[in-house]
Parts: sequence; C-alpha cells; structure tokens
Amino acid sequence: GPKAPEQQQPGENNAPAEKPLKIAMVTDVGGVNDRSFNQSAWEGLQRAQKELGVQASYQESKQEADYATNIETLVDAENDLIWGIGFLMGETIKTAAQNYPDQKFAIIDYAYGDETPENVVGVVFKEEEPSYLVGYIAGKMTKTNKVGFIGGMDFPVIHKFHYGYLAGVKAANPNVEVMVQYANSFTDEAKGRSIAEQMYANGADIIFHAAGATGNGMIEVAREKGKYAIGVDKDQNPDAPDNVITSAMKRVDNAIFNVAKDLKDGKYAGGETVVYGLKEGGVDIAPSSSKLVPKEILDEVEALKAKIISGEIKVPATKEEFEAMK
Amino acid sequence: MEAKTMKERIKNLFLNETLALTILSIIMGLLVGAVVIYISGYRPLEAYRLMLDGIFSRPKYLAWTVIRSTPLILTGLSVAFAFRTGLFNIGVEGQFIIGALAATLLGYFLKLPAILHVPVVFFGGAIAAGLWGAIAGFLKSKFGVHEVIATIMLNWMALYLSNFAVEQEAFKRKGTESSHDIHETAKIGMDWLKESLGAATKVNWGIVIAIIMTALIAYLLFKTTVGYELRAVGFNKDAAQYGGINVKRSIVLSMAIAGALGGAAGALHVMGVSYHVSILAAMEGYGFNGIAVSLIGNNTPFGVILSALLFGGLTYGGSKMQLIGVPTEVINIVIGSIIFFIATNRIFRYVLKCLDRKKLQKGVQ
Amino acid sequence: MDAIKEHIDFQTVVVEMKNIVKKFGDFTANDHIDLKVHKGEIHALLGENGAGKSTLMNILYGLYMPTSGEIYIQGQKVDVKNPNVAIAHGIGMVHQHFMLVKPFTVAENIVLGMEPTGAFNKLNIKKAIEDVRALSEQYGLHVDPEAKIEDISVGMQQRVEILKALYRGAEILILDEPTAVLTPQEIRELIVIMKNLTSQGKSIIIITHKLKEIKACADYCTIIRRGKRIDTVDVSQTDENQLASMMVGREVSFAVEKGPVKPSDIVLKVEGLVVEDNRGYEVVKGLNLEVRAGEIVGIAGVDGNGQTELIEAITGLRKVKSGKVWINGVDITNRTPREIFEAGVSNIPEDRQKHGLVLDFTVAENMVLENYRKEPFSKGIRLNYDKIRSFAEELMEKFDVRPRNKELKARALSGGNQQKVIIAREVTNDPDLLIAAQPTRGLDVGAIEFVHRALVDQRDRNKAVLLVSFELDEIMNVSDRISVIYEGKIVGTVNAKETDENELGLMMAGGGR
Amino acid sequence: MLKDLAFILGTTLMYATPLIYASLGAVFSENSGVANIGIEGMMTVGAFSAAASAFILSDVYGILWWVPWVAFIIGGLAGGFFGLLHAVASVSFHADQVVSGIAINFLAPGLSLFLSRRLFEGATMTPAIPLNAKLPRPLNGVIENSILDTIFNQYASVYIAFLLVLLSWYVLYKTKLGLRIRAVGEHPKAADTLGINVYKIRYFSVILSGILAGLGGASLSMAIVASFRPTLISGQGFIALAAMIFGKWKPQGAMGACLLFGATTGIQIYLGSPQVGLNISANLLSMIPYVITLVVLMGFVGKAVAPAADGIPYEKGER
Ligand SMILES: Nc1ncnc2c1ncn2[C@@H]1O[C@H](COP(=O)(O)OP(=O)(O)OP(=O)(O)O)[C@@H](O)[C@H]1O
Ligand SMILES: Nc1ncnc2c1ncn2[C@@H]1O[C@H](COP(=O)(O)OP(=O)(O)OP(=O)(O)O)[C@@H](O)[C@H]1O
Ligand SMILES: [Mg+2]
Ligand SMILES: [Mg+2]
Repeated sequence: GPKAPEQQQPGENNAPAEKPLKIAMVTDVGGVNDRSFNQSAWEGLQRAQKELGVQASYQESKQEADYATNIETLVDAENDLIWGIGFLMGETIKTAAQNYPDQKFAIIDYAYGDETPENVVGVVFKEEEPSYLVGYIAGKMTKTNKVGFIGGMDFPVIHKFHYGYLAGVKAANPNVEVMVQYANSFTDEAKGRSIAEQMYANGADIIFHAAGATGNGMIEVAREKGKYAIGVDKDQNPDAPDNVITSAMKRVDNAIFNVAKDLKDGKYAGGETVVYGLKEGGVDIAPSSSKLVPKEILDEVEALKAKIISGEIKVPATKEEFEAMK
Repeated sequence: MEAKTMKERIKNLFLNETLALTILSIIMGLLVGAVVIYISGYRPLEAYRLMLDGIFSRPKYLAWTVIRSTPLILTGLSVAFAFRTGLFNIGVEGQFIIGALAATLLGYFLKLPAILHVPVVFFGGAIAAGLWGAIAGFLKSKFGVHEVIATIMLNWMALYLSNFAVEQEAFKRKGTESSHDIHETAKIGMDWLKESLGAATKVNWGIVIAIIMTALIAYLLFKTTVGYELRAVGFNKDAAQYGGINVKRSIVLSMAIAGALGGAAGALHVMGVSYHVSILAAMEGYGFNGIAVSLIGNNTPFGVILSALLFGGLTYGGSKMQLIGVPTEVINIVIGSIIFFIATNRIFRYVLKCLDRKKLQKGVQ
Repeated sequence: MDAIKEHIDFQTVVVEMKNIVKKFGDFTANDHIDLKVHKGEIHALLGENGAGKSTLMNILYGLYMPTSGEIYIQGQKVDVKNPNVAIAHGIGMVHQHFMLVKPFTVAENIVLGMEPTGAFNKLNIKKAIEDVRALSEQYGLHVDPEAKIEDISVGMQQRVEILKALYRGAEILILDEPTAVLTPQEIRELIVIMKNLTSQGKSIIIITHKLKEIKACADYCTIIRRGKRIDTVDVSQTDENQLASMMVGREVSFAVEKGPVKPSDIVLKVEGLVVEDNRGYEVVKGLNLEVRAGEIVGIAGVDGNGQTELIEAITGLRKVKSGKVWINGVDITNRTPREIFEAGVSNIPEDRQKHGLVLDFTVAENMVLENYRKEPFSKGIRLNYDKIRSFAEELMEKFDVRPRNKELKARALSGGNQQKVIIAREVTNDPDLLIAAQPTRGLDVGAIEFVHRALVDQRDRNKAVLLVSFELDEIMNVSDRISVIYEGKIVGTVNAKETDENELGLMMAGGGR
Repeated sequence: MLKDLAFILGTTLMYATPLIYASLGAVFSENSGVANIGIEGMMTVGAFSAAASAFILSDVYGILWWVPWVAFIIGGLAGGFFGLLHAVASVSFHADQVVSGIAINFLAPGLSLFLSRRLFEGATMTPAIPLNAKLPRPLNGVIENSILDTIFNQYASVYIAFLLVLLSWYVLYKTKLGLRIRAVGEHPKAADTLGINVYKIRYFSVILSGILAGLGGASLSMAIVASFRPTLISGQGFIALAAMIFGKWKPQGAMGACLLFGATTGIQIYLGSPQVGLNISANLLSMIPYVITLVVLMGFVGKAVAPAADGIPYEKGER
C-alpha cells in the first residue's frame, strides 16, 4: 500500500532554523543501484543520513541530456549540496555552478584544477594506488608469470588503473608478462567473457579489470574455470568468493560522507579539488583480500602502502609516467 | 457548399476518432502507471501531481519540456517520413549521432561569423547524416539489402565512428571524454529568454527550426511532385516505375531525407544544448524514441509534434517522480502502455460500439 | 430431353438459396435473391460488374453472413457460418482472385487444411502427391503435383483450385469468373472438365461475363441486376443478345463499329528484339513488328509466348537484351519508362493493380501518374491539387467511373472501375502509340463495349494502337491487322477481315503462315 | 594459431547462441505473417525472469538439478507472455504490428526493471546466480585440455539452440503445422477459405516467438553470465531481427547469419588481443562485425523476400 513520502516536497518548507541539511546526488546512466560506483555513492549518502541526520535523495540519469535537467530538479528542490557522480558530469556541474553561484555542488572523479568554481568541490581518487597494490599481489601470486588486464574504454580514468597495475606487477616481479586488452565497452559482458577466456587460455592466471559490467563476464569465467580475478571499485569478492582474490576499491562512499560531514561542520571546501588516495582513506584494497592472498604478501602490501603514503613510491597514472619510470 | 461539408467531415473524423482515441490511450496508459506506482508503495496522485508540476508549474519547466522534445520531433519526423515512403528507418539513432558529430566538427574547427556559422553547422550536420542515411538507401536499391538490417548495422558503426572521432587528439578536450565545445558563433541559444527562465535553462531556437522543418516536410510530402514520387514508390514500386518514376533514386532520396532529419536533430541538440559530443558507452535512444514518437503521432507530421511534446513531457516531468522515490521505469511502462493502447485502440472502438448498442436497446425498451 | 441436359437430375435440388439479402452498411448488394441448383447441372450467374454475384456466392461458401435469407443444401437447412461448414456440406469454391499460396507446390496447396500426416505431425507429402495425382487422373485435370504455383500458368492454377475443391469432396462447385484469365484453349479445356464433372454427378455454379461460354457450357442461367434476381432462363432457349439485354437492361452491340482503316506513317518499329523473363530465359527471341498510325494491330497468342515481356520491353519496364525499338523513327531501346512515355507511348498494363494504379492514392492522384510533373498539374515542384482534382473530375465524368468520387482511394473501386481509371488516363494522354494489354479482362459486356470504343476512337484519330489479348473474339473484332506471336516471335501477320478463328488458332499453335 | 582459431570458434558459438534463439523466434512470428519488432523487449524480460528465478529458486530450495532448467523455462514463459500480448494486439485487434512491437520494447524492459527493484532491494540487476544454478555444461571436463574444449565446452543452451534450429526447420518445412504457419503468412485468406483458423495459427506462432526470444535472453543471463542487468541485451534483439531477414526468414538461414555475426565478433576480439598486437583503435575494431555483415549482404545474399502477408493484419471478410 502507499506510504508517506520520505522527503519533503520541493519548495514547500521554508523554516530555515530547524531544517535538516538536504543533500542529493545525480547518478550517471548506470542508475543508483548499479552495484558499483553509483551505489557506493548512494551508500555514502545514506550513511550521512543515518549518522549526520541529513536528508538524502537522488535523481537517476538515462542519457547525457538528463544530467542538466536532473541538476535543475535538485536545485529547485532546495538541496544544500548537489553531487554529480562520475566524470561524465564534469562540465554539466561546472555550468550549473556558474548558473547558480549560491548553490553548493560537488563532483566525483573530476578535477577542474585552478578553474574550480568557488561553489564546487571536486573529488578525485588515486585509482593508480590500489591498482598498484593489486598489481603487486598479482605479480606475486601468478604461477604462470602471466597476468591480464581488461579495460573498459580507452579513457584517461581507466589508464590510471592500467598503468598503476602494470607498475605494481613489475614491482613484484619484472618477469611477469601483462596482457592488456580494452573491450571498448562497459556493458558487453559477453565480450568481457571472451577476452578473459582468451587470456586464461593463453596462460594468464590472474586478471584485473576496470571495465564495469564488462568485467562481470571476466569474473564469471574465473568462477567457471577456477581462476583468479581482481575486482574493481568495490569489493567484488561476493560475486565469486573463491576467485576474486582482491579488489582495487574506490571509497566513493567515504568521500561522500566526509564532504557531508564537512558541510555540516561548516567546513565546505568550495573551490578545491580533494584528492583521495591511500593516505586519505579514499582508496584501498578490499578487506576480503585476506581470504585468498597469503599473509606474507599482504604484509608486503602493507609496507608498500606505507611507502606510497609517505611518498617514497610514486605510482604512475599515465602511460608517460609509467614509461618514465623505467 | 460541398467543400464545407467535406471540411466538417474531416474535422469530425479527427475529433471523434484519432485524436479522441489517442487521448483515451494516454489516459489508460497513465492509469496503468498509477497501478504500478501504487504497487510500488507510493501514492499515484501525488506522483502524477509531481510530474505535472514538473512540467507546468514554472515557465522554466515548460521550456525544459520543449527543449527535451525538440530532438524527438525531428527523429520522430524522420521515422514518419520514411514510413510514408514505404521504408522503415530504424537508423535514426545512428543518423542522430552522425549529425551531432558533423555539427560539432564544423562548429569547432570552422571559424565563421554567426550568420554563416549557424547555417553551415546545421546543414553540415543534416547533410552528413543525409549521406549516412543514403548509404542504406543505396544498399537497398542497388543490392536489395533490407533497410532494417542496413540501418541497424549503420547505427553501431555511427556510434563507434563518433567515439573514434572524439578520441582524436585534435578534437578531444583534454581531461574529458568529450570533444571541444563548438564556438559561440555556432550556438543557437535564445539568450534573451534566459533572464526570465534562469541561466541554466538552455532555451534555444531548435524548437522553431524543428517546427519549420516539420512544415517543410509536410509540404514536401503532400504538396510537391517529389513527395508524390516518394509516396508512390512507398505504396507501389511497380506502378511508380510504370509511371516513369525512378524508383531506385527515390529510395535513396527518401533515406537521405530521413537521415538528414535525424542528423538535423543531432545538430540542433549540439547547437542548442550539449555544445559537444561525448564518447558514448551505449546508444542514447533518441532514435528509438523517435520510432515511438512517430507511431504515437500516427506517422503524420503534425501528430509527431504533439507526440514529441507528450513524450518529452512524460520523460522530463516523470523523472521528477523520483523525488518521492518512484522509480523511473514507471515512465517507460506508461509510455509502453500508451503505445500499446494506441495499437489496440479497436478495443475502445469495440467497447464504444457495445455501449452504443446497449444504449440503443435501452432506448427501444 | 435436351442433349446438353443429359446429366441433370431434376429430382434432386442440391442447393437452394431463399430470399437472400446482404447489406453492406446502407448498400444492398443482394436484394431478396433466390437460387436453385440441381444435381448434375451447370448453372451460370450473369450480371454486370458489381451486380452482387460474388457476394451471393461468398454467402453460400460461408465467407459472408447473409443479412437475412435461408440456405438449403441437399434439402437440409444449413447455417453456413464459415467455410468449414460449407466444405463439410460438399461445397467448394474457386475464387475470382485465386486463393493459392504462391511459393507452395501444387500438392501442398491442394492438401492444405486436410493434410495427410504421419507420426509427429509429420506431413506425408508423398501421400499428398499420390492423392493429387490420383485425383487429377480421375477427373482429367492434369497438373504436376510437385510444381510450384509461381512457376505454372494461370490455366494450371485454375485446375489446382478445382482440384482443391474436389479433394475436399465437393459435390457443388462454385467457379467465380474462372475464365477471365484463361486463354481460349484453356477455356475449351475447362469446359470439357466441367462437363466431365457434371457427368460424374457434380453440380457447378459458374460466374462469367462471357456469354459465349454460357451458351457453350451452362444449362441454366440466373441473371442478376443491381442485387436483384431478374430471371432464371434455360440457356438453350435464349441467345446471347437476349442474355445481354436482360443483364444490362438495354440492347448491347457486340460488333465493334468502325470505319475503313487508313494506315499512315510507321509509329512503332521493333527489330530483332530479344528479351529475357524474370528467370533469365529468353522469351522474346528476335521479334519484328510494325504498327502504323491509324491502325490497330492485335497480337494474338497463347499466354506465355512472350507477350508480357514484349510490352514491358517496349515501355521500358524491362531491359532489352538485343534488338531495337523505334518510336516515330527515334530509337528508344532501353530508355527509361519516362523517356518512352515522353516519346509518345501510353500503356494500359496487363496487371492493373500491380502496374496501373497506386491503390492507396486517390483516384485524382492516380489520374496524373505520368503527368504530375507537367503543367498545369504542377509548377516547379509544387503540385496543383485544384487542377488535378478538376482534371480527375472531368475524366471520371467522361469515362463514367463510378462512384464519382475523386477523393476515394483507388483501392475502394471495383476492378472494372479501376480499369476505367487507367483507360481514361492513358487515352487522355493522346499518345502516338497506345498499347493495350488484356484491357477488358473481367469486365462486363457494357464496360467491354466502352473500352473497345475508346481504342477505335484512338485509331480513328490517326494514332497507332497495339492490342494484346488472349481473347480471339476481341482481337478479331477490334484489330485491323493481326500478328500472331509464338515462342517469342511473330509467326505471321494477317488482315483481320481476311482471317478466321481456325487460321489464327493454327498459327497460335505454332503452324506459321 | 590453431588455438586462436579454436578461440574464435568458441566465441562464435557463445555470441551466436542468444541471437539464434531470438532469431528463430522472429522466424516463426514472421512466417505466420506477424512482424515482431518486440524481440528486444522479449529477450530482456526473459533474461531477467530467468536470472531472478534461478537466484530465488536456489535460495529457497537450494541448488538442485532442476533449478536452472525451471528458471530457463520461466525465462521462456516470460517472453511468451509478452508474445501473447503482442498477439492480442496484432492478431485479435488488428493493431499495426510495428506499433505493438515498439510498445513491448518499452513495457517488457520497464516491467523487468520494476520487478527487479521490487525483488532485489531497489537494484535494477539481479545478484549473481550460484555457479551450479546456472545451466549445466555437459562437456565440461570431458574434453579437457584440448582445443576441442575451447570450442565445444559450452553451456547446454548452446546445444539446445542448434537442436532448436533443426527442430524449427523440421516443424516449418516438414509438418502439417509448419505448412499451415507458412500458408497463413503467405496468404491468410487462402488458408481461411480452407478452414484453417488463421488467428489460432498466428497466436501460436507469436507466443512461440516470445518464448524463443525469452529463452534467448535467458541463455545470456544464465549461461554467458550469471545475472541480469539493464544493459545485458542492449540491441541484440534488433541484431536477431536483422539476422532473421539476412537468413531470408528461414531457421537455417537465420542461424547462419547469427554464426556470421558471432564469428566477426570473435575475430574482432582476437584482433584486439595482446598477442596479435595490432595498433588499431578499439573503436575501429568494434565496427568490424557490422561492416562485414553489410559487405556480405551486398556481395552474396541478394534480395530476400518476406512472406507475402508479413506485417499485414488479417481480418475476416475483408478483401
Ligand atoms: N466487403 C464489402 N464491403 C462493402 N461492400 C461490398 C463488399 N463486397 C461487395 N460489396 C458491394 O456489393 C456489390 C456487389 O459486389 P460483388 O462483388 O458481389 O459484385 P459482382 O457481381 O461479383 O461483380 P463482378 O462481376 O465485377 O465480379 C458491390 O458493388 C459493392 O458495392
Ligand atoms: N472492404 C471493402 N469495403 C468496402 N467496399 C468494398 C470492399 N471490398 C470491395 N468493395 C467494393 O466491392 C465492389 C466489388 O469489388 P470487386 O473487387 O469484386 O470488384 P469487381 O467488379 O468484382 O472487380 P473485377 O473486375 O476485378 O471482377 C467494389 O465496388 C468495391 O468498392
Ligand atoms: Mg469482378
Ligand atoms: Mg465478382
């Protein structure tokens, strides 16, 4: 049966003193429960709702043209902070920030650098860092001296995973060959499947993916063939508990929660880009790694983590940086 | 005198049959949606009020509805036009992509005064997509390749071609997954309206151009020799050939025009709303929605305008139901039901007939 | 007893339709019609186009429900709700437009709906073929059970239709205009078949517009005019003129009145023409032909000897493989249909629905199918609908197209009226050469008279006319000269006044002159 | 080299399978004279229902041998339900078949996502099915460590697809039913005058078409992967439709077209693989299947002729 609405109507309430903070997010085309990125963001907001008492809501996007209208909708609903989830929304958020100078925005995965508007917080992650760590694990654990990487589309964001991983593998064992293939899709699970099948058939025994749903196909092959796989963005171990040895996690939820907390504390960092690396607790390897990765290796990983945090190790994020490293 | 009765007859027919049945279908579709919303645990009336408010409560919202409907008018028109000439254009999706791509290329790489830049970009997009559409027409007339297959294949090719172009260094904006923006001279915003509607509302001349295009296509189809030829070929190729019409040329021309319309939609979208093209992870659905728009509009040019507005309103206003947590799928279910009821509007006719009969019988008794 | 009635069993009425009324909306297609058919009888139905004959038979076969009236079959009152009921009561119907599935074989078409099957629903096609073969032996209807419908002649298709009915055990056979598309030979064969069937106790109801056929085969004839039964007559006691006037309600002349022929310049010249058919076989093999202004040349021949391809080649609808075609001395070989039209050739096509009309266009739009680009119908690319409409109105008046509504879709016209639209259009083009292919197929005598008049008028205005027809009567009555086509060549040309059916028949069978 | 070939063949089979089911569905529907553009939606709902039932059934009853099969069949039935809707609209109510098909392409995915949200805590995708609740792989472990394994160690759905091609061919061309289906698609009135119930045959064919499309979707979500998500089908229904036309409305032809499409995809993936090491944009590689399909159509296939009455609603008593 019908239940009362959880949120207030837009533009209805204007008693400022008692009003809880309203924070909303616009998802990208994946939708809010994509068991990945958007979902992680939504979990962060829900945590903020629970722990900080903010009022959370979202608007899902079905196509690029929805971004702007969804933002409008949320502006009209008098949210205190509006999140854009994903780098695809970068420009839309920027335009919106210019159009609504009094409205606070934040965006995941986008750095405007010096041009960051005063009413936007950019949040980016050092995806190369956890990728480096999982690469190291792969390099250590491979029996065939061959590992694989499947990229979604040939983007700079994906390059961070790609080259961080390469560097990690090399650091563990310079003799390991890394097979790399881009699927040119974040959705073609069958393609992820056949690329993985081919890599496993050609001797790879561990594959890491940064390919969204396409990677699902890869995890499925690992599950069927009893091979190892490395997940991305969130802990993907539940998808194949015996096969996903670790995951390069991006704690979008933490970032969202932290920004909400800052906002509540009056420390909204408008005009800045916040970088979430290992140091900030914004990225990590999955806690479930201990199930399948030997303790010695995890210990080494911990040491590496410390070195990265201290700056002793600089993880490459692009092809250029990776090549310069050699 | 005869003319007048004729007109009246047409008017009555229109009012009584098609339009009434379409409206009835829309109401039925909304009812189905209401049931779904209710099952989901929300209040249908409240959700719909939110949707209607989301369309009508502010001028800005109306403007957004129109903005969202603009490309649908043209993609719907493209499908309707092709239908009228006996072709099924599933390829609007790809034609839209090509039109948008070409418009962005011209809008970014060319430097011209606005008075030239706007038409160059617009027609450039339309012509590029027209050529793209013509490929399917050519394959059909020359090799007998069914246009449904050809356009489905061309859709995917367009998607990857566009992604390939955006991937090129000279075109891609650094640090983004998009191309550079087109120059100001190629944009068609109605900036003077932004004051009253808010700066974020991308009101633009697209709707005016789309309506002009619709009128032109209606004129072309029904009032010119070219339209006569295209329709003749659509109805009966053999008779058209017998009548001296070049059938193969007509098929190519028809696909080219349909393609150009799809491309015009893409170009206007770039010039008025997005200003660039982005790497596409999947089809955006402008073309497939265009098919729906065309069908709701009964494949008539002016019906397409109304149905595009309806479609735009439902998707734009409907997205606001999320504010109370109603999932967006509801809107797709509503749209699907509307189309389904339009398809089966004989159900209503049948019901009406039965009611009539009952009434008559009662009258007799 | 009369010789032709030897098989009739006057004791047994197999079909009786009483007081049949059928309304379509306000229109009464059948107005209290009675019909009685005896065992072993051939009963003809005669009436103008649209008189209501097909409607009456469709009611008997269960395709339409009568508005009122009763049907008795073998003395038993039957509610013929659908064809299944009709079939079960031994009624078979061969429809005006064949009901054959073109890509299927003869056997498949015949057994469809009553298929012999084996285990697993498997079609026992062997048994089907054997059954069909046996059936065709029994009734002397020779067909190849394994041939595909699309590959066999119209006459063959007709036999398949009859076999279909017989396969279902039909005792009463309805034939709706079975001869409209047959050649004279095929018609003769059909009549033999019908006689053969009645001698085996079957009854036949036949609809035809050809009075000669009625005379040749029918025992009784019921005449219908505008939905009403006028009379039922003993065919042996009447003649063709009487039948015609009963049907139309006035005197009809069969002879085509025309003055002496005055041929002048050569308009059409065809030399060494070679054309292939759709399957790539040469069917026109080095054909020569000349038509002069002021004369009507008739092409006589059995269907399938290259007539269709010849005309399509002349009019540009089909590629010429070799040879030449001139119009008024200008080489038009392999030109486009439009160029050939502009050179002065008009064509009343054989297949009116395929080539002649865009059925979903209005009558008005159809009237300008070749001329829409010319003034006054258009200017630049703008069509002038006012001019088109008034033009159509004028033509519909002149050529008596009914109903007189130019906004009606051509689809809604009866076949006869559709033909009139085409004739009106083509004759009004005032071409130097008018080609008329089977121009009177399926038309009633009144309409035929009208078409023939139009052709002769054209000739009298010093235009060339090329008439292609399978109807020898038509060819002999209308033409001035007759060329006989056989296996893709003209095997002889004779003066129409100096020949007879026998001579032509011989030539058409390949015996040259 | 041989290994690469085996890989391409294996990929071919995998990719072609869902398309084969769906295009067989289209073959039945269109041969009976009902155009079915709703295949895409029917596949989607099939994929969802199968994955959801496999998950729920294995949750409730544990992983039993019949679970995947029941789920697979549920996927087919879900597709069949939308087939029924399509039949009601286009057969009984003489609806424009394209319109009805498009409606289904909105309704079926809409309903799938809606149900998914209801069943799985707001998620538009199902959780992963346990490995043993997926369809079985009959040859798994039988031909291990050989090239044959790469090619033929496939899910049961693959073999079933090919059996269905054979069966469809048999039904369409060797049985009474098939003769009637084709007759109704070519000349419904002729069939009607022979006492064949045109509506019944069309209902049967269209529902069967939905079932096959649903199975096609299920073969994706229960074999190739182990869950449903909104992007799972994304256009494959249309590709299947194209394959049906490409295959000239025949089961064996459609199968050939699907295999061609699978093979070109396999080649594309192979060319993009690190061991080939081509330095070509992935976007250009991605175009390969579509370009090849068009070229093949241009060069070899020639004109295809649809059943004469395909797409035309049949009304009794109309001429
Ligand atoms: N399905 C129908 N709906 C409406 N009117 C019809 C229909 N069928 C026939 N009619 C009407 O009934 C009349 C009789 O048609 P019918 O086909 O019986 O003529 P007919 O005698 O067979 O003519 P012909 O000799 O040309 O075959 C037509 O003039 C037409 O107006
Ligand atoms: N569905 C229909 N609705 C209304 N009228 C119809 C319909 N079908 C046929 N008619 C009418 O029925 C009449 C007879 O049609 P039919 O095709 O039998 O013509 P015909 O004179 O028999 O043609 P032919 O010369 O080919 O024998 C026409 O006047 C036509 O207008
Ligand atoms: Mg007739
Ligand atoms: Mg008739």
